[in-house]
Parts: sequence; structure tokens; C-alpha cells
Amino acid sequence: MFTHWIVKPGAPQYIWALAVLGDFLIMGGALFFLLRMVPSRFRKTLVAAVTFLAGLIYSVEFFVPPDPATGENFLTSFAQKTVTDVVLVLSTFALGLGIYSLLRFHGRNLARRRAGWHNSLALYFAFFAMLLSGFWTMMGKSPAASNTYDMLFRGLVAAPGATMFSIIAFYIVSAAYRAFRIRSGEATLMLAAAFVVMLGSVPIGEYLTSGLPTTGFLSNFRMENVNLWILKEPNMAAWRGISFGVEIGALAMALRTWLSLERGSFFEREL
Amino acid sequence: METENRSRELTTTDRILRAFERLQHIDRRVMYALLAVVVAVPLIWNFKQPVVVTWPVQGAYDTIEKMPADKLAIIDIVWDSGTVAESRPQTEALIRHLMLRNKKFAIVAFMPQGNKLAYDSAKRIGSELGKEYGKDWIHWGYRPGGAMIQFMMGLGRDIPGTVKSDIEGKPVTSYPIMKGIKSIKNGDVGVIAEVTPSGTLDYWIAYVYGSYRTPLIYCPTAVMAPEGYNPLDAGQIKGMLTGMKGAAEYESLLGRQDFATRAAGALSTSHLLIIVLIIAGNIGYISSRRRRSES
Amino acid sequence: MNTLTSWLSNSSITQSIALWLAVGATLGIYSILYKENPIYRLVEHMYIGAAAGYYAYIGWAQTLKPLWWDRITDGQWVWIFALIGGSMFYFIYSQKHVWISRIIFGGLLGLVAGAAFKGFAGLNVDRIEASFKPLWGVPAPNIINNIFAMVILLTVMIYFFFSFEHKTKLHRAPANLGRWFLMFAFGAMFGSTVMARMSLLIGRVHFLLADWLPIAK
Amino acid sequence: MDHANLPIAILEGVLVFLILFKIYSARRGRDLYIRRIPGLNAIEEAVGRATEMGRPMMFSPGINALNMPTLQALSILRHVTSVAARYRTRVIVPTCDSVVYTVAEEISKDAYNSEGRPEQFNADDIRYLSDDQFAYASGCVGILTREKIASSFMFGAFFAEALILAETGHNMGAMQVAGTPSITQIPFFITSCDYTIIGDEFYAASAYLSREPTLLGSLVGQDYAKGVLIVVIVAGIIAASVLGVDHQLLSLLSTFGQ
Repeated sequence: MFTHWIVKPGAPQYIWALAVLGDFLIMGGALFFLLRMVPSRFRKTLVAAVTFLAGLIYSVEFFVPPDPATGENFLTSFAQKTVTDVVLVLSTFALGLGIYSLLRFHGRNLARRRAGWHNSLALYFAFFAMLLSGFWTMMGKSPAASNTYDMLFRGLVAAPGATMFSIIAFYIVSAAYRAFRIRSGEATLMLAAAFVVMLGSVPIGEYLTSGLPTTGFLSNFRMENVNLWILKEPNMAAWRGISFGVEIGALAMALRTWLSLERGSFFEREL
Repeated sequence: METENRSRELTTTDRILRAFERLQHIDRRVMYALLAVVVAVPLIWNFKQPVVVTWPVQGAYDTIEKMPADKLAIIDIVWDSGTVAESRPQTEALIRHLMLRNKKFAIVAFMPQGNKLAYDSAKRIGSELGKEYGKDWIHWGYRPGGAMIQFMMGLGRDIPGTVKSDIEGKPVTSYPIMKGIKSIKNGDVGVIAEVTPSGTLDYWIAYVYGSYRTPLIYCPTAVMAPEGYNPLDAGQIKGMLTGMKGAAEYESLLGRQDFATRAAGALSTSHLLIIVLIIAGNIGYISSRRRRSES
Repeated sequence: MNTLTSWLSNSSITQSIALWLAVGATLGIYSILYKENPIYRLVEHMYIGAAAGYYAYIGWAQTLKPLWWDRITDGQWVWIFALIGGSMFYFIYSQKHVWISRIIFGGLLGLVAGAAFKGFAGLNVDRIEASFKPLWGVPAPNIINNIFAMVILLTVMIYFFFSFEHKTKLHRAPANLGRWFLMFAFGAMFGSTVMARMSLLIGRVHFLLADWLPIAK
Repeated sequence: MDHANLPIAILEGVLVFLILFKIYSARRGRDLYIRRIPGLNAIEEAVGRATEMGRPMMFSPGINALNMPTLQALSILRHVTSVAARYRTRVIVPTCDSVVYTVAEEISKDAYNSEGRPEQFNADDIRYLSDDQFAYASGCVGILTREKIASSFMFGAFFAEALILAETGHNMGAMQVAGTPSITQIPFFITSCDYTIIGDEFYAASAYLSREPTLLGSLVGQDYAKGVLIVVIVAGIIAASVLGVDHQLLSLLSTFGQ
């Protein structure tokens, strides 16, 4: 409507914003009106049809043989470029839901002065500081903007992220200490494998068997080679065994979802 | 009084078993504190520790040793401040080796922070070893990650035309180091080393090694290392430095003990701590089982 | 305002603030190892808030602006429908029209489901072919490895059969063996992750000791 | 693998046929057997324990966006919420994705409604924490410690943060049940949780809990599909031994038609 006939490329951004809003209200309103007329007994069918049609895009793209010259079929560029972009855009619009929920939760904490409300205040502060400094960097190249953004990103996002990641090192120690006991055959087996692999992956473990030759039969018993063998042979085979089952489970689930045969989660409810 | 009587009745083995039993329930905070100590101490005080050079590291070292002096090595930086503790020692060990043997090299970065960090490292080592920018080494600067494949393919056909300018914005052809360097196809690049925490090695294999057989060296973080063994087996990469440990082995080949050697010490001590704790826990477990079966 | 801007233009000031923020965040998060405390709580909330702000900014700057807004202002008006589709999510908050959100969920799930065929082939074709390991006609050590790999792969797969009752020994033995191999593999996975996690910790400790306290330069 | 070639289309066709065939035959009322999965029986026990202690539970549906593992996790969430509604115990659901958050909220509302306890639903218990992996983990740690969680459920796709959640829960003395299709994280759940559902037991969970014929049929079909893969692999091993490893028949799936 507005964005097609009235406003042309090159118009100021605020005019565009108004045009987009106008179109959204008119077309979205019309669609909403149409959807409201759908009788409730057809709603499930409509959702199932949308699900099925959406599923056709990637599956047909995969199974229809490509043109040998380009390696693409009639759907490839639509499926891989347009649809991918649409999904990205849609999920970014959905991000608003999450952020709204987060801010609502902490807003209530603040409004009711619940215990720990000052933490909610800090959350609000960090949110707006990060958001605004981000937008500041988009408005021209000012060193103050990029410095502020960099400062907040490093101090409030990167540093706690890296620390949270590294905290696993502590937990891995306590988990290993507690779980690796020779209680049962299974636990002992797990312990043995973990023990050898841990020893084989650090210099001190390699040092233990550094007396063995680097070639020939005995070299197989060097710590680093034992380690590598465990990871490449038994570990790889077991991994494959589990992954085949998991992938078939996922395939079956995808099939049920696509054909709206799934039960459980949120497929039960009357619409 | 009663407890005293009971303790008198205890046999010696019983008392020992009781003491050992406590090893079953070490407080987690004690373990956390121990871990912090065994990681920090080797980083602060350097102590001598054995370093065994594994064959993938030896392979990387030999590849650089064998590179003809008229060729150019490329160090590809795909890391940023998140993995600086692993990636920087790898980068510095390679830079130091190339400078020590008077081999020419270029740095190129696909991460903005790594771009600067690697530049600082090279400048520092260069001034230490008396190397001149533009003559002995060059930094081609930062390229956005999205342009990586095009950049690699461009290097294959035309290096000056693809790189255009260096980190300071001057045309690369104005530097003596770039004299006679045309393209990878022309055989002007002797080694390509990639330092990365992400899976970008495949691009070099697909777009450069596949076409021109330029020797590749891969320097992943410890998390990514398992993925390197396949191309290593297949001969597509000539050598690999696994995280801090790989960098430490490389430092020992260069006869140095820099950060990676200390960090590898911390790796050893932290692993040893886990092993000791597991053994202690099991001693405690066995003692309590023995005592229970005896009583 | 001007003093603030000139102050922020000085990168050495912002960098030292960033350093102190980072040190505070690092120590604050580690403090949870001792016990839950107000400092951790504060760092946690600021981290979550900053991450939300960061994702909101990135969402606009790296997705919505280039992929949506720039296209509309370039005259590709059909992208209006992406906004309409996106707004359907928000019907979740309406009691009466909540089913409208189902349409968009159904569409997204359909896309994920349709991609499963490609995903299955992409993940498994190479793995299936890599499992074709000869049992004779190759050197002896390889034969031993290959037999080993085959036995592990098959017994593990048998362990995951759900609809057969493991009544007789013949049924039970391979499944039990499969479970033992699984446990061994899990142990190996655990052990091989330790080095990666310790490297991260060393990185953080190095940050504290070298960047903040100049002890371990 | 940009497009299916003939062998891949045949293989996937056979797998899909077996699964669909078993689903439809199960719907016609064939009685089906499933072996015991101890971890899933433990869900009720964990809810009961939280009820006795009078403390809430936490359910994390993993950190992926809305995909197959997450959808399966949400099925399990529905079951857990229903049990919790019967026992009148709170379930706090931290999510790591906006879309997952909205679906989780709907499912949870729905579960309370169908148990006849709509008043028990509390919108503040379904929380969006962050899209950032470790910000999410730090928030979960906060919930586990501050809310004094008695039972913690972790179902869905997890990555490095798995051990953070599981160890914190363990340190809090929570009873923990976990299940994930992310193979690398299974060892960490095994060491820190009371019950761990491994591999595709995760995808069997909704069939096991609901005993819905469609899902049971699908599960049996999956077993047949795994059987087909075993046959293919054994045939491949024999072919590799007889024909030699480099025979083109062995790379039919990946190279056919090229």
C-alpha cells in the first residue's frame, strides 16, 4: 500500500516508519479480520496445513534432483536465501517477547519492592546501557561511542561469559571426585577410561612413558598414543552407535510434527 | 566416658581405616581452593617440567624449518580475546620461530581483536630480535570473516591485488618484503599457519591446499583439536599445535620457556589434582567398605 | 555532557574501566563457588541485563536492519508480511486469539521438520560409510581395530532397542555389553573434556594475574 | 550433501515408511511393548520429594531454539507440569529462547487447565532469562540457589552449561533427572544427576510417559529403522571385506550420480 505506491526509496526514515506502520495496520488488520472468521473446528486443520506446506519447502528442495550445471533446483535459492532470511527476521521479532517478559518480571520486582529489587534495577541499568551504547555506535563513527560500547561489552558481557564458561573447570573436579568410585562395574569402567585419557592429554602423562620408542610395536603403549587410540576407536564407535539412534529419533519426531501426528507437548489443546 | 572406652577398643587398622574414610567426603570448597592454587602457582613461578614433543608439533616445526627463505609464510589469525590464553602463545611461538630463522612472513586477521593482539605480539618480538617491519615481516590487517573464502581464493591467483594495503593503509607493493611475491599459484607462499578456535581449517584445505598443495599448519584450541586428526592422518595438514600444550612443546623446540610452558605446567598440575582426588576418594571408599564388612 | 563525551573518547580511561568491570565480574561469578551471595546476585543480574541489551541491539543491527528494514526502504514492500508474521507471536498474550500464534509456530516447526531429511543425510551418510570397515584383507592391527569397532557399534545400537523384551540371555548379553562400552566411551569423553575446560580456567586466572595484577607477566 | 541422490532417497524412504507404517498399525489398536526406562519412572518420585519438602522444582528445556530436541523437552515439561499440578507443587521453567519461552508458557497453562487447577498457574514461573548461553546458565544457578530447588529436571539440547546446572543442583541437594540427545554432555549428567536418560531414550520419553498409540507405534517403527541401518552396516562390512575398501559400491550413498 503506502510502501509500494506512495513512499519511494530515498524518502526520509521517519516517513518510511509511518508507511510501514500504516501498511502493517491495514494489512495485518485485514488478515486478523479474516482469521477471526475461521470457525473453531477448522482452526486445527489450518495450522496443520500451514505446518505441512512449510515442511514441503525444505523437503522438496532436498529430494528434487538439481540441475547438474548449477547444482540447484527450482526451490534452492528460495529455500536457502529467502526462507532463511524470513526465519531469521521472524525469530528476531520474537526476541521482543523474551525481552518483554524479562523486563516485566524485573519491573514487577521493582514496583513491589520485592526482596532483591536493587538487583532488578541493576539489570535494567545494564540492559539500557548496553542497548543505547549499541545504537550510539550506529549513529556515525564517534570514538566515544565505540569506546563505551567496547567497555560495556568487555566488562558486562564478555568477561562474565568467559568466567561462567571457565567455572566448569571447578565443577568438573568435584564431579569427577564424587562420581568416579569403584562402586560398580560401570562406574569403574568410566573411571578407567577417564583416568587414562586425562593422563594421556597432559605433558606429565606423556612424560611417564617417554622412555618407550616412538616407532614400532612398543610405541603403541606411549600414553599419548593410548589416549588417541581410545578416542579414535572405541569412543568413536560408541558415539556412532548412539548418534544413529538419536538421529532416527529426531527424524521420526520431525515426521510426526510435519504430518501433525505428534501428541504430547502443545498439540493436545482445543483451538 | 563411653566414647573413651570405645576408642580403646578400636584396633589400629580400624583407626587407620577411619582416618582414610574421611577421604570420601572432602568438602567441595577445599577442592575448589586446591584447584585455584595448583593453576595459579605454575603461572606465577616457573618450575622445570618435562615437555615431550609430540609428532604433530614436530611436524609443524620441521615444515617451517624446511621452508625456503625466498618464500613467504602466512599466519592467519581467526581468534579474539576470548581464547587469548591459548591462541596468543601459539601465534607468538610461530612468529618467534620464523624471525629466528630469518624467514619472511605476513599476518592476516579475520577477527578485529586478534588483529590488534597479534600485531602487538609481532612488534614486540620483532623489536626484541631486531626485525624490521616491511622488510622482515608485514601485517596485512583485518578482513571481515564473511570475506574469508573470497580472500583465500584471491591469494591463490594474485596476492598484491587481493591484499592491496597493509594494516597501516599503505599499498603492500611499497614494502620490500612483497618484492616478487605474486600468488600462491606461482609458488610464492611456503607455509600457511592458521591459529583459530573455530572450524575454519576446512576452507584452507578446500580452497588452497586442494589446488596448490601449500603446506598447512593448524593451531586449534584444545576444544577443537579432535577435528584436526582426520586431515592430519590424510596429510592435508603438516603439523598441529593443540592449545597451550602444543604451544609449550613448540617453545621447548625453540629452547624457550614462555607463557605456554607455564600454562602447560598448570594443565599438568590441574589434571594431577583430579587424579589424586579420584584416588583419595577411592581409598576412602574402600576403607569404609572394609570396615563395614569387618564389623 | 561534553565533558562526559570527551572523557569517553579517551580509550585509556574506558579501557581501565572495562578492566575493573571485568575483574569485578570475574571475581563476582567465582564467588558462587563458596556460596550464594549478594555480589554474585548483582553480577548475575547485570550480566543477564547486558546480554539482553546486547542481543536486542545485535538483533536490530545485524538482522532486522540489513535483512528487513533496508529491503523495505529499498522498495521490496512484501517484507511487510514478515512484520505481520512476527506480530502473530504476540497473540500468545490474548486468551481469545491465542490460536493465531499457533499458525506461526506451526510454520516454524514445519520448516524445522522439513529440513530433517537433509539433516539426517548430511549427518549420517558419512558416518554410515565410515562404518564399512573390512574384517579381512588388511594388516592385522587394523583387523583387530575393525572387529572392535564393529562389535561396539552393533552392541550399542542393540542396547537402544525399546520394543523387544530382553528375555533370554541371547537378547540380554549384547545389550548389556553395549551398555558397558557406552560407559567406557562416556568416561573417555569426560576425560578428554578436562583439558579444554582447564585451558579456559587458566585463561581466566591469567587474566587476573597478568592483566589486572601484574604478577604473571 | 546438498541434494538427495537415489540411494539416499531409497534409504530415507524405507526409514520413513517403516515409522509411518508402525504408527498407523498402532493406531488400529495393536498392543505394544516398551522396555523399562528407569530415569522416566523417577520423574514422579522427584515431584513427590519436592512436595514433601515444600520447595519448588526447576525444569530446563535446554538451550536450543524451537527444534526437535526442544519440542521433545516441552512434551516432557507438559508431563512434569501435570504431575506437579496434581501434587500442587511449583515448577520454575527458565528458557533460553523467546519462542521456546512462549510455547513453554502455553504448555504450562494448558497442563494446569487440563488438571483442573488453572489458578495454580503463575506467569512469573515461566521465565525468559537470556539468549546468551552463559547468561542463561548464570540465571539458572541463581534460581537453583535462591529458590532452594528440591528437584531439578534437565531435558533438551545442552552444551557446556550442562555441568554448571547439574553440579549446582547437586550441591543444593536437589534430586536431578536429566536427558539429552547431545552426546558430549551425557557423561556430565551421569556424574552429577540421580537419573540420566541417555541417547534416544530421550526421544522415547513421550511415548513412554503418555502410552499414546501414535507415539508407541513411532517408537517401534524407529526400532525397525535402526534394524535397517544395522543391516546396511553389516552388509557394508561384508562388502568391504570381500570387494576391498576402495570399491565404489561402498561410497554409493555419498557419490552416486556424481
